[in-house]
Amino acid sequence: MTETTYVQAIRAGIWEEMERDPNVFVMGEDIAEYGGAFKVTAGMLERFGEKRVVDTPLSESAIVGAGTGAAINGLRPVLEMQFADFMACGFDQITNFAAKCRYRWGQQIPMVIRAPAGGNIHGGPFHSQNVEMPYVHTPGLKVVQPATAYDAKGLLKASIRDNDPVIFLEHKYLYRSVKERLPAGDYTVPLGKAKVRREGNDLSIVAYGWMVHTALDAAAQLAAEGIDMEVLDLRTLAPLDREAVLATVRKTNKVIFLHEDTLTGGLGGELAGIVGEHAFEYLDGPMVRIAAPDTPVPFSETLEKAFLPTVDEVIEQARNLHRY
Amino acid sequence: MTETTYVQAIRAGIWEEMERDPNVFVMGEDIAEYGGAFKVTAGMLERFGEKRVVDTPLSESAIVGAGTGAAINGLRPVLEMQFADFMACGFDQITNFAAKCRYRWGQQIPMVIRAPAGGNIHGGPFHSQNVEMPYVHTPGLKVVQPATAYDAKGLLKASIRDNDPVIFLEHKYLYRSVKERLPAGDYTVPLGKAKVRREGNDLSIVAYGWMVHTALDAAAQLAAEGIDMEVLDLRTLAPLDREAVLATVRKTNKVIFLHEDTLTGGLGGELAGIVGEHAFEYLDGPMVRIAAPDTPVPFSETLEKAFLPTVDEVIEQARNLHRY
Amino acid sequence: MGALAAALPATEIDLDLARTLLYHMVMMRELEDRIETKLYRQGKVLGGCYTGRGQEAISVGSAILSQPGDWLTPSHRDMGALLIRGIAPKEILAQYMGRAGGLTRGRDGNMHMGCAKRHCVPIISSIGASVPVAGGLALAMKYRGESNVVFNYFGDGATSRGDWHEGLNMAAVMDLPIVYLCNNNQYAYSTPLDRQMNIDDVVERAPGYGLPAEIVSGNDVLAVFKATRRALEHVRGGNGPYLIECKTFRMSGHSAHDRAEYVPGMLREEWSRKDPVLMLQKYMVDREWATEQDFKQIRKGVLDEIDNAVEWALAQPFPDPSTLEDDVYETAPSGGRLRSAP
Amino acid sequence: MGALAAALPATEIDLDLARTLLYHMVMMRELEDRIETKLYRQGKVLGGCYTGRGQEAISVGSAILSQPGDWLTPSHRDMGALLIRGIAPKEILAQYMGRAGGLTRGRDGNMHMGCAKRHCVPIISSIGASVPVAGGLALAMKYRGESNVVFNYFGDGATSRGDWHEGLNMAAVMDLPIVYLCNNNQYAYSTPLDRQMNIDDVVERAPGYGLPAEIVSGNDVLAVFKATRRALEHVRGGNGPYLIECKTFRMSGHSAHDRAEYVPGMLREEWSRKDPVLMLQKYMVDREWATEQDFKQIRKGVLDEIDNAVEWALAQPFPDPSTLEDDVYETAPSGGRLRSAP
Ligand SMILES: Cc1ncc(C[n+]2csc(CCOP(=O)(O)OP(=O)(O)O)c2C)c(N)n1
Ligand SMILES: Cc1ncc(C[n+]2csc(CCOP(=O)(O)OP(=O)(O)O)c2C)c(N)n1
Ligand SMILES: [Mg+2]
Ligand SMILES: [Mg+2]
Repeated sequence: MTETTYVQAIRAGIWEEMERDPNVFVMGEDIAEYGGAFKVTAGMLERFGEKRVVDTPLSESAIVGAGTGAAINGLRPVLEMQFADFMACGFDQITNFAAKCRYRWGQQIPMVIRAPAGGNIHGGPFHSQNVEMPYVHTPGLKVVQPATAYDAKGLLKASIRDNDPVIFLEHKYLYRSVKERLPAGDYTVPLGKAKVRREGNDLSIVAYGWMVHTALDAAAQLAAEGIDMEVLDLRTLAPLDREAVLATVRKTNKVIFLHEDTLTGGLGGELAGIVGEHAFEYLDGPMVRIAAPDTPVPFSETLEKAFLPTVDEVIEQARNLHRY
Repeated sequence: MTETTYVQAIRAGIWEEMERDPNVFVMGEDIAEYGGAFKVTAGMLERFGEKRVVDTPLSESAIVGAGTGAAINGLRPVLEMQFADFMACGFDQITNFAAKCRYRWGQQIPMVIRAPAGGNIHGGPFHSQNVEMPYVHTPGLKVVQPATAYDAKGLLKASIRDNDPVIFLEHKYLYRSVKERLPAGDYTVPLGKAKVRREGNDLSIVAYGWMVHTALDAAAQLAAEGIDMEVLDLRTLAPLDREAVLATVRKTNKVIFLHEDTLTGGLGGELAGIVGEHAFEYLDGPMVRIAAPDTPVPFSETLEKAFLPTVDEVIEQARNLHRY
Repeated sequence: MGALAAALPATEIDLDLARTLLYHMVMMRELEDRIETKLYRQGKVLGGCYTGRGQEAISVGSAILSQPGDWLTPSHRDMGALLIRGIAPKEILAQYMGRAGGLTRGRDGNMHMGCAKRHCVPIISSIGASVPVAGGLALAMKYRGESNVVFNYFGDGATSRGDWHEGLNMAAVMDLPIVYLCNNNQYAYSTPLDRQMNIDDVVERAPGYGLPAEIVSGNDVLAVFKATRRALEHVRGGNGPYLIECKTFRMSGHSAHDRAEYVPGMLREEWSRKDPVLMLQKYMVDREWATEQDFKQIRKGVLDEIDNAVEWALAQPFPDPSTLEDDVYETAPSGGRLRSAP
Repeated sequence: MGALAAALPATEIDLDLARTLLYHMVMMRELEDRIETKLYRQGKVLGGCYTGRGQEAISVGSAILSQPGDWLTPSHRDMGALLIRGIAPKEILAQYMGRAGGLTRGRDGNMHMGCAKRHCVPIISSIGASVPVAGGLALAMKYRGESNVVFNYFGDGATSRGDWHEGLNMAAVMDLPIVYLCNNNQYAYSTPLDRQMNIDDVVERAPGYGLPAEIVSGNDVLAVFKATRRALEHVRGGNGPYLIECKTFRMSGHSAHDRAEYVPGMLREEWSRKDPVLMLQKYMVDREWATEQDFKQIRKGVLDEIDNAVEWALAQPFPDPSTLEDDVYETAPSGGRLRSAP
């Protein structure tokens, strides 16, 4: 059995759902003949035809708006944004319309917006951003970011079957850097459920996306020093699996929140809010946030390296917190 | 001496800056002859002429883009969004371009985007939102929300003189509901500085905008019960006055974060992150967040009342926390 | 009356059609009038209050041609379209009053209403945003090979928005079945046309998308009807979208609080002579299809209906605050209440 | 050469002008070639790598008419405009290599560059976003009563974006001094024109904004020059914006990693016969203004310049990581580092 990369897993997830349900279709820029900027939809045009693999003009707002309209009228669109950064061009459609349909008029919007996000690919200020927070902040939206190939496929399939609009953030650096053997056939990974990636007793780290791997690498090194760090992968960022976050803190009594997104207004704050209110009595040390600094994502290697949270940084902070 | 309302203070602030600096101009929908949806720019067309009081087509993205271009080319635009909710239509221009100019190419963008925000006016899902967080989350932007007429004028004047792009959120409910005597002549209120509105020793509450008044009302009632609550008004939401937040927590050892915005991804989380990391040792109780629930802003009075944080809720939570 | 006709919509102009059109126009006029000049001033209606006074012919003359499977995205001046789709005055009133019995069950207010069952998308407050959404509704029709169409309504102001452009362009490229109905009432809030666009007519934009388009008197309900019929022939035939520009005038402020002093008095006067209800009545009288007496009766019937509807709506409860957090997601997130963590 | 002429720009087509145009086109061609086929493959250039191969005539033939006080917003195919504005090849190379000496000091990469001093707005990566920004630059010119203009460059793909529409419309309404230069290279990434728009020519959109417009061969630098001269006469005269559509073809993939297999071979072949450098050279030879020998020398001079520039750029340091948090705001927020609280 061969291994499947994260990007292949996403492709397979869409493919299987399109086989399963004739109402599922894909739409976006350069996704048909070209197969998409990251080749996620490669081959789909040949298999499913023009009706279900829809190239659009360069119009993010219209893509989202049309996806929402199609969802209202019974289809299950899977939209591709060429880069997550350009979702900003459809921000009003996403946050002001799609997100509110169920609340306003009981209309479900079973729509997935897939968007390649994140850095470490020399993408610079416009092709590296982590855009999750405005959507996490918008009631009515679900936000997902897988860390593994298994989850990428399973979460995407669950997102396509979900009856609420889902922002599905794919990490560009993980596309080809992680792979694993996947079970044959159909499976899904439920939305809204975090997963303990590594059990530990001394302290916890909560992460998602690429940073799960950073956390696991740090945990492996810390283990050699006798520090036993539990790693929680959130997987779904909205709605958050608050119980899982509280459970790990109640277990280890110390916690680090790690994300690639910039610090201020990042998910780390929300997590600190949850823990600081509901597990305060369990805390034996400060809640540590590790995040990118509050700057645009820089391009040059020296700067991008300094910008992105590192394994070493996690190790150092974990040591300090463990010592606390 | 007569009292000046919050909305009059804003109008006076713009007016004085336009008198002072010929590069300051206002631009937006229906702001010239009509004087704007909330009459903030009333009379300016007559005084300053068409060149400096610019009506635009219904094009939020172009308003922001043109403002940014004008700022690059030496002017100091003060843009009006008719409602903060529709800033979503210019989201890409604000977050992807204006915010990053200084970092990318050293270009300052001395621009103010004024936007009437907030609820309690039966505005419903599209005319009541608190939109601060996506902008607080964007490095390069400043975000301001005054709670009083004095601050409204002083912060606006400081924002217009600031050389970075400022999102200036005006609370619609405060427009005509708060007023005070203002000093004659020129004054500014510095950006980035919070203000203790009420000294207290038993616990602290951190708020901004309309909720400052809710906090003060609660504090007054709590005082009668012998609970002495300190009220910190953030005034600037980005960059945050972290020292002031930490100082009040270090003083009272208990803290409530209060905002009208919805809970998840709201500023309360960020504040919890700051305090949980840097004043953990000072905390004698959980950090309490009081916020709107994670729903769109509902229209009907019964629902909107249930949605918005209330004085009673603050009192109850403060009592609990005090007792803790 | 008022229910979505089970049969195919009328296509010939005859007495029956004229009476139907007149009924809906009068209902829209009187219902909005009751809302604006009574209920709003009495404080029974909160929030914004927009009417389509003087523009009734547009939504009525077009929506009457809609078939059950079609979708409509009315603007805030198109109450007639909702009425024709079978939405009852009492539902509209309860909506305006924020009652649980309203179309959004109090979650949204005023004209921000619609109904999935009756294929009306509630107004998207962001002006212009309905245009791409109409594209998606139409795309699904094409996807399934249906012959249905979307009626996408908007004002002149909407044509300045990026979404309008993106939506029209995408629909034109994809040959989607949409009739665009622009109510050009010459103002976007206080902004007159010449501050919105550097052209005389919105139709001048159509060739830029490769779209057929025509101008019609938006105050002449039969002209709107005929233009819509032409458009539908084109659109249902699978030839892609079609734009109708309906020239009209907003015979009110932008909303109830706006005295519209920016409108030259002459302009309002000129248009008051083209009242769409009176125009249709004159047409009927000229053909001896009806008399003043008939019109009085129709109006009386409408007012009675409204009286009953107001009574019903006023008796509706306000939404129960305990429902505040329902329907944000299909299944409430675990962790219970949204206001605070577990 | 290469510096922004202190004097007024040339307006007559003569030997001097032809040589200047040729120099810039050859420099653009060779500099991009060096970046794409050498430095990128050697791993010296990271990130995306876009070139304007085959489209050099557009930026060169137009920007040469810019005056010092004008502003330009070049697209990612318009390196010639930067060169003409006096931005040196070495600065461009250092930019591509992410060095501290580059135009964005390593903060941004590849064509995402510009320079405030030389009035070039760095590319806004969101396609179409430069159009409203051009409006603001122009508004400031009008505000101060200057006779300057903005050169706003974009591709065919940009015309699908809402920002493009909003920007053009607002500029037309406000009579802003802008020359819009559309490089219609028939593709937006992999998407051919007929999937982008339901019209044959971008100029068909101009009447919808009340704008004058013309089509020109984008591979004929003198035709671009003449069209720009006409446009400038209109725009500097205070008559509002003007659109030039330059028909051309992208003689490369969308970016270095794209083999562009979606482009029919015939199309590429057809356009390779219209190479803008060769076309200008032929014009000069026909007039006996220059010989093949002269062209060789020009090219040799350019390659020498590039060699030196590469050497310089490679010697530039990468940005100091300690500068990471500088320049987010004019004054660093109190509380010190942005990575973590005090
Ligand atoms: C994106 C956006 N900006 C601003 C507004 C505020 N607003 C509501 S209606 C309106 C004018 C609309 O004009 P038009 O499209 O001509 O419709 P009309 O009201 O004339 O029927 C404005 C500016 C809005 N709803 N959405
Ligand atoms: C808003 C936005 N969406 C998508 C992209 C990704 N992208 C970069 S260039 C491009 C194609 C642009 O086509 P065109 O405007 O014709 O310019 P060309 O590259 O052909 O010169 C796309 C889709 C982007 N940069 N911005
Ligand atoms: Mg209008
Ligand atoms: Mg192109």
